[in-house]
Amino acid sequence: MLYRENGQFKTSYAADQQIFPILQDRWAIGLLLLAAFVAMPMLGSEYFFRAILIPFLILALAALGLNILVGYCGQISLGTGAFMAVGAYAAYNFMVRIDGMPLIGAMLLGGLSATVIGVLFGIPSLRIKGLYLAVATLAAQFFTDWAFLRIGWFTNNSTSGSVSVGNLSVFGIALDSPVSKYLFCLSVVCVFALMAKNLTRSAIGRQWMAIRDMDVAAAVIGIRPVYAKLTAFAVSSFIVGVAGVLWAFVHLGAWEPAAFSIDRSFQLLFMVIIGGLGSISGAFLGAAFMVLLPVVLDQMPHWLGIPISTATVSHLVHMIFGALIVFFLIVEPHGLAKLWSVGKQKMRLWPFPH
Amino acid sequence: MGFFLETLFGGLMAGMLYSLIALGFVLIYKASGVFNFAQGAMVLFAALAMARFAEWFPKWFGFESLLLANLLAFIAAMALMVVLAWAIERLCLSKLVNQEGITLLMATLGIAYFLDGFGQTLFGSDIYSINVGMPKDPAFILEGMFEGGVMVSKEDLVAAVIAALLVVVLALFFQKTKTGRALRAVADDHQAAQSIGIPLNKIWVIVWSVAGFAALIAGIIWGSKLGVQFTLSLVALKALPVVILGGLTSVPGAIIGGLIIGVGEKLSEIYIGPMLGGGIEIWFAYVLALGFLLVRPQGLFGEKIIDRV
Amino acid sequence: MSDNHRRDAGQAGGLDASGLDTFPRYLMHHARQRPQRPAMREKKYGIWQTYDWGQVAENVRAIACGLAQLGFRRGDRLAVVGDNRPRLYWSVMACQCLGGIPVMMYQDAVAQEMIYVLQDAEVKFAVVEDQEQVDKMLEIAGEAPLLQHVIYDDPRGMRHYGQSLLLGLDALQETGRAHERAQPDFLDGEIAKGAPDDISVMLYTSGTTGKPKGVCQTHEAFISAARGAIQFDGLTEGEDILSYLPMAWVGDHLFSFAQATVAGFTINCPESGETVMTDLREIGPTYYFAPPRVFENLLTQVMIRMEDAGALKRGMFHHFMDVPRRCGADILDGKPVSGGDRFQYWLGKLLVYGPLKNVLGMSRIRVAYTAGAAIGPDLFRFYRSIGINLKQLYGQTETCAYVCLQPDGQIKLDSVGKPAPFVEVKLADNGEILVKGPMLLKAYYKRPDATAESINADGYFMTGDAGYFDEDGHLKIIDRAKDVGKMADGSMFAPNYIENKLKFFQHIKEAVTFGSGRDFATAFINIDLEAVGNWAEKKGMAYSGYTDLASQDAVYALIRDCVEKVNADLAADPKMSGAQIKRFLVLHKELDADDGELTRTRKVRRNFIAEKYAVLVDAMFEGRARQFIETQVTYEDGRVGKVSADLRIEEAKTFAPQAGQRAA
Amino acid sequence: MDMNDINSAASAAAGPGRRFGEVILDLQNISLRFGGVKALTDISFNVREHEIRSIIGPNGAGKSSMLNVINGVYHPQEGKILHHGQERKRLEPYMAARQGIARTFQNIALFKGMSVLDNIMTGRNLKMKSNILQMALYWGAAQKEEIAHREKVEEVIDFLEIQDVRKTPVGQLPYGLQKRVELGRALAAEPSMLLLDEPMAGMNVEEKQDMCRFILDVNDQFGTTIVLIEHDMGVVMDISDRVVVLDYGKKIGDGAPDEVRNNEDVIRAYLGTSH
Amino acid sequence: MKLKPLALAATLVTLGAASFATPAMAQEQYIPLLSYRTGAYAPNGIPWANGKQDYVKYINANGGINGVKIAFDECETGYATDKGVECYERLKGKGAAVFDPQATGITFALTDKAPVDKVPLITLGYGLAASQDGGVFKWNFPLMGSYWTAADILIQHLGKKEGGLDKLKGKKIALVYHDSPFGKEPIPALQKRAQMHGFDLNLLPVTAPGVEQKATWLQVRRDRPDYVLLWGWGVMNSTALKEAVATGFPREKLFGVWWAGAEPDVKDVGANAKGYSALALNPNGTGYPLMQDILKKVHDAGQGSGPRDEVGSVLYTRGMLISMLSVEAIRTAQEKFGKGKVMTGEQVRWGFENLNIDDKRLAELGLKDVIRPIKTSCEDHMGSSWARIHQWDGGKWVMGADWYEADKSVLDPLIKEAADRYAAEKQIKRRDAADCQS
Repeated sequence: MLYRENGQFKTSYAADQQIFPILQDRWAIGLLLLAAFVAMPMLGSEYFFRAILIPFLILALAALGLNILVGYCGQISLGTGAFMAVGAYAAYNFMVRIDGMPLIGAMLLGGLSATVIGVLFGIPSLRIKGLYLAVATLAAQFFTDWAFLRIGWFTNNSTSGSVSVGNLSVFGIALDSPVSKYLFCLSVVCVFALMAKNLTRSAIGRQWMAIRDMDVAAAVIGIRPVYAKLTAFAVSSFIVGVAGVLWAFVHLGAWEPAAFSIDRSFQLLFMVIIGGLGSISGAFLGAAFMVLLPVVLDQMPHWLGIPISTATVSHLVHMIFGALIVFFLIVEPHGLAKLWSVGKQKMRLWPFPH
Repeated sequence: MGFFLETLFGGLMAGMLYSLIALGFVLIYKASGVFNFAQGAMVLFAALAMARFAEWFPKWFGFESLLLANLLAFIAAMALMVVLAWAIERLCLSKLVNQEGITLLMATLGIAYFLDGFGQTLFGSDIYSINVGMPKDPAFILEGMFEGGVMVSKEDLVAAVIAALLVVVLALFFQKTKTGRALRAVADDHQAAQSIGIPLNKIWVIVWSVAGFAALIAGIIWGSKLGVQFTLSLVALKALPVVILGGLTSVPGAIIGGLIIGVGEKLSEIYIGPMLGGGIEIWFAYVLALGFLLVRPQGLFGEKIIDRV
Repeated sequence: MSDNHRRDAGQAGGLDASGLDTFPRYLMHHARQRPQRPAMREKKYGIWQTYDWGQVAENVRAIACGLAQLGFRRGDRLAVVGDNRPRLYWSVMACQCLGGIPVMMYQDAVAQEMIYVLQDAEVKFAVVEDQEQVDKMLEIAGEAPLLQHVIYDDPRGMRHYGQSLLLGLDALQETGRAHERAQPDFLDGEIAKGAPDDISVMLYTSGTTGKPKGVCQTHEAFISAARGAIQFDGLTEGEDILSYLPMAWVGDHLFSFAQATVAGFTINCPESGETVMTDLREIGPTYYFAPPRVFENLLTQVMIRMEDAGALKRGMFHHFMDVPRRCGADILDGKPVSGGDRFQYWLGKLLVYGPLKNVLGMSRIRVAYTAGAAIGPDLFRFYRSIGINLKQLYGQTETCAYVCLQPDGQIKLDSVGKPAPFVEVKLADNGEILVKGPMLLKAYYKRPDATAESINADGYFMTGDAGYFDEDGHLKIIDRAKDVGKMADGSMFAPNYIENKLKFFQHIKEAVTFGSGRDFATAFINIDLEAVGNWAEKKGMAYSGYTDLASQDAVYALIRDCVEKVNADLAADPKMSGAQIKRFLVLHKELDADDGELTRTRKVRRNFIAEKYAVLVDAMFEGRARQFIETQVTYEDGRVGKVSADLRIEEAKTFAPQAGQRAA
Repeated sequence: MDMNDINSAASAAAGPGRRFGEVILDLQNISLRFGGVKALTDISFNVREHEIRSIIGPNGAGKSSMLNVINGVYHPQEGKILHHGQERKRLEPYMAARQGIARTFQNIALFKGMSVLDNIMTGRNLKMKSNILQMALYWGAAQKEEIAHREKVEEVIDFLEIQDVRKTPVGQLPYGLQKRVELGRALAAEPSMLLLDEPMAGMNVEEKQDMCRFILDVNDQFGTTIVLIEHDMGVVMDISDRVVVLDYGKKIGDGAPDEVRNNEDVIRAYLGTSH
Repeated sequence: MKLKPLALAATLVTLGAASFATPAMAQEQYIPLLSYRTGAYAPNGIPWANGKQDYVKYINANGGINGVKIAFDECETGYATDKGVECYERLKGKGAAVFDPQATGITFALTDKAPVDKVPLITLGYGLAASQDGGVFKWNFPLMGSYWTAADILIQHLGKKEGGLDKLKGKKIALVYHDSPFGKEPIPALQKRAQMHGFDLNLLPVTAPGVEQKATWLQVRRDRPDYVLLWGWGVMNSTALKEAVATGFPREKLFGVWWAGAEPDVKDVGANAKGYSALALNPNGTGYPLMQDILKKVHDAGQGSGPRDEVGSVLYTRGMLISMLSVEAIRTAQEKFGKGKVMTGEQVRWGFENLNIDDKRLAELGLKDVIRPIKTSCEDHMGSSWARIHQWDGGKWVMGADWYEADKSVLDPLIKEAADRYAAEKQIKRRDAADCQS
């Protein structure tokens, strides 16, 4: 309805292949970024930053990473929490063991460490497929859960096994206020989202999708399954690892392995599926859904003034949450991103139905 | 040596209990292609129902017999599981026909969330006990051969026997009854099953009911062991390496896989664990399963996958 | 010459002192003035390949020199056949550079049809698009012995074509470039030799009777026409136009070639026939020209697609489509409108008109024209009401499609506007429209007889159309001059005009009117089986077939309604009010080309029908209420049968003449 | 289908541009088993450069298995494969692609989640050299490369006349067009040898004519060697240079179309029964 | 119409974004109550949460703190750290005076946030052991005990049973612990004691949540330790007891931390757990004035947060004590900053730091002989490290007679070292005397 695409013709492939080929979309995304970078810091409350926006951004980043693996390359993983943990603990060690290690450096090194572990646990994917692989990735989950608890070296021999970081700063700017943390996360997420999008629209992205859609045919046109799958694991784990660093450093500040438990893995997989497999925006939509829904459901009775005990509310949240997930899967198995694109397509064709 | 045997027995019996839960996975996967992550939640739900009904019935109806209470609770819980199976089929699965495996898996996770909340809303979230008269104290065998004998937990033994019985019952059900054969037909070929006149949705209700039955039995055994509370739903995680090791589609696989995992993790925990600081059994189970998978990607007893182009 | 209308008396023609008096000079002018501006775009390989004026000029020079090298001389004819491709436009231009005459040919003609033109125009060179056209040329090469070279644009599939006749355009350009390097001044010299009254192009008229005639138009004619139109609508170099109509049609030549070359705006060639709609959406032309049938097809598609929409959306659509019917024309013409309507129109713009224009590819249109046939008032109103400045023009191949244009803000549904700049229009005594101006043809090629027949002694071109000027000075076309008759009382009877009015009703498929020399007019009606059938189904009426349906009372009532509306319309027109239809009948069979009642192009053969159904005609004029008739029909499989019916003849209300109350 | 059309196209194809080169692929005594089932038994035949070589035979004759052996999807238990005179060791499909062998599948094997354009772009995969980091930045070399390959792909799209569906997800296309896209994906790799597994199965006459034209054009314009499996005998006889006939995994005939047509075994096994 | 659910979700989200923080009423002191009534630890979390809530209601029924009533919200964390952080962020904006995170993981996550937000954390009997050191952990108050004091007291008790700490030499003591920060915290204190007294400490981790302990107890059976210390929470405790039964390990040799010594831990095991002992921070039962008063003023008024028979249970009482101490801190703060006023987090922190609940005050509160006096200071944020041991007799917990106090000489160096290390990591300066006065 709002689209006016006449005259937006492309005279070069560069213009045709840009991420948002439609002018109105570019405007919309520009406004969104403006709102996120400028308006939000002025308007948001501390609670909003700390409890909603920052977790949303970080989980969206992790979901983005997972989506590359699951959505683009078709390799189901239930070990995302593990790769986040690897990123977080590795970055922690780089921070405490190397003097003057900058946050961004630690973050990238954390990501790289997650990449190494990710590739390692990705190797079975060359032989194991589908649900078997999904369950096999749980090995990564439980192994890292155990390793970070058990091996004192990882936690710098912290007595409790819980570690914490403080006094974060980026380029000399201290990350002490919620706004600065938010802006840092936002910047990182934007950069990674852009890079992820670039990858998915490049040769490597097509290789992943080819493997996902039909691996034999992909091999026949010269795609090496080993390379495609392992790069997907690598890129995915890298992003997930970075998200882990952010989650631990920026969001929690102090953490224990339980912060990256199997529940986290499931939560992320939910985000990816509810959001939409094989879609960058899906990761964001899914994360928004999964972060906001419980919070909103939690507080619903409070707003409505219904006196229900927290226990009942909590049970109801579980029920509604579960039911909504099933509902969404039934209504649109391809996720919110699909709904979004269908809606957008309808807007573009408005007033026609198709 | 005596200790090794103790560990081995312990592992075998634990494995039998894993099999019990794995069985639920396999039944449903075989018949409907759904990897049912809600199996754990079903175990909890069934156990909660069983525990609370057994607690409530005597109060409501004014009798005191524990046996009667348990019997009635069992029947009521089973009825509840059938209703649940029906509801799952009607409200969820029938609307997700032909979706991809991962979508179905996520849907069952949604069901799991729902059941967790629903069960606790109905039955409470405290710890409840199921008392079906399981013996709690240990027994010692082979005392002549080893000093102090080989300890066997009677409770585990009883549980393992029940689990084995259940497997036999299910095997008979599948082999000897008409419904059972129909279920097998569905497992082999959905279309063929439809063409011989079995309504698929009815089959699914039956399969989920059977899985519910397995869940109830597992719930009773585990519940009597651990007490009935939320954590019961997490025992499903123990069954995952079992199913992938045994093969998603194989009932014998679930049994053998359970035993392998059970023995493997107990032995590893005791003989390798101390070297690594302990607490390794959960990931060891998965790594063990992973190792097997690398040799046979479709699991021990799974059907071989040939890429046809 | 009382009825002589002229818009711009100041100048005799469109040429001025700038020296830009031939198309090649314009091209070179643009190449110097705006070398970087896009001259042409072509959707190819997925994107709009763009050629700026500099590139176009370079390419044209290369083609021209290549042609010269091949032996193309001044006055030689170059046939151009193919879809709208930049390189074909360049070939036209290159030909003009050399003082040659491009002969535009329809690309969908079959080989046998092409022979005539090739022979008639004595074509020596042909530039064709692709293998398909090459095959046709090769097929008929033997019958056109003058044809020396066939140059093709797209080499696909012709790797093994060894014929010496053939040459690729790429190769031609290569030799041309070599030639240009050798003789850098050659082409400029050739361009300098060109004169405004050289023939710039030959366009063949379709020729309703007899063989097609080659209309020779000079540079001056087309440049004048283009300049006039540019001035009239304030066109700039910034316009975009989609070129998808046949290059051999005068409309395309005026809009895509002449106007673009004069104004320096951009023409855009679609990727293929299947992608025109998509390409239209992408380009979003600012200037648009299409025959009514294109607009009609678009509207049909709109309606069909809307039918699939949900009830809410459909309701919204229809509601907002009604709004402009009330006030749209006024808003577009800048007349005062109530606030409520204004708000509704604004809302409609947001919800319906804007998006609709967007999906049709018409968001950016500043000026759109239609011509070539009468456009239905509903159709016309629809486009205008959603905010598209659709206007009508009037012209012929012989007048560079340039006689009358509707000025902005003075749109009437049934007129074709005022005489265009530099054009003089007058009416002959019999109502025939005569025009004079710089855009007139120089001659019919090799047909002095025809030329003399169509241009009278005073230098007026006789259009063959009958019409008159209304009180505002707008020309109204009513019919072919030869068809216009007189009623017994001497007032004008224009059967086509009335029949068209009738046919604009969706329920009426064909109409045949009678009245020449009579006291009143009568009509045969053919109902539209599909439209009336649908209507009947909705009303729950049962019917067994066309004949049955046609005889039903309700259908008669429906048709009478239409007829009376037409009568009301006619009554409002002082010159036409005498020709109101007093009696009509609904024919028991569909008029059919197989029975000789229609031409193959589905035009009514009025005289044949009058003879065949003389009984009925007489019955109508004699005032009978029923008449039995038996007619022969030819079925689709060729069998011949008879149908008979006892037809009812009904009266329709007529109205007293009343000027000035016309429904707009 | 209209044989005249195909014939004329075929004769055009057999024009002056056609020249057969050396034997580039030589299969010697190939046997392939799945478990206990013999799919191919002791089959030998060769393919010459630039020719159109057809494999025919009844259903289950092992035709697709033969193609799968050629491009490494299956590994025969016995026999030798000489490619350009070199004996080939165990070869994975992606390595076959590197050696210039492309193919299409009997049951369309397109990447359902991708657009036509992206599907064909995957065919260019082997020729793309950017590294992951460059792709992530999508700047400079990576973008240039992407555009350069897009140009190539657009030529393929133009060649196959599928411009109007360029950005449509392949899943939404009708069957005939999907087959065309699959051919496009194979062509985008600029293969020296093209294996086509029933490219015309399930097509109507018009679509078959188009497909024939494309195959001949490919063979003609790019000199691509084509190994073809096809059921439509008319097509096979018209466009093939040589035909090999399989039945129950064994070779029962080999030679020019006319020879094969007159081969007793072939008539008995195949032509006599199914046509 | 697939777009409808989208619209639904959008509405939900908009609603969610619309209002997040409605400030508490001006004249009410706001105390957020983090709790978990669902999930793996719900059986333990529920009585705890009810105890906390009932005492707040009791204070309100008594007219508030010098007339200032207490407003509260409960927020469900499910024992998950991220949910806990979300609750904290949501509720702190409403003027929270104090937080009881009710979980070790959440405590760790909030320890860094509390100083920024200026909200004190009360972690009675749990949390970071080092946070007893108020010089570094200005905002943490592990009142009445930490895992280290617990460990220390348990060893003292075992020593006493054996007839002297020196008798522990050569003994084998196994620690069966929840494999998480909660379970790992006591290890340094135990190791120090092991070093001091020469006993063997055998560490046996149990993977959370602790339903799978067969291998652990097989090891116990093989190693036959003299004592087993049980450091569990939730289902781990009852499972451990059941496995002890199943492997025949004598319950009399099994000693739990105070988080493994409540009714839910033994209820399901019943008589089989007879003889099992655990630390007791507080007694159970309702036989003292405060509990009677609560029953009367809260439960009899129909305001009870949970079932009546839960009142007086171990964890209920502990929750009640947490609220009591919070209220006392507010009361103390009011003494300094103005009676009848609403205290800020900073003021309440001062109150926590200057608690002085002596026997007289305990008597006033109706807690005479229920707990020992508590006196905090700038350096000592614990106030009291006394505890007793109680034993399960198959039907109820029976309180032992002896009070033990953790040995400062043993623990203080450990605490100082850990606190200093934390301070170094976080670049926190130890508070000086001036800061202590503030």
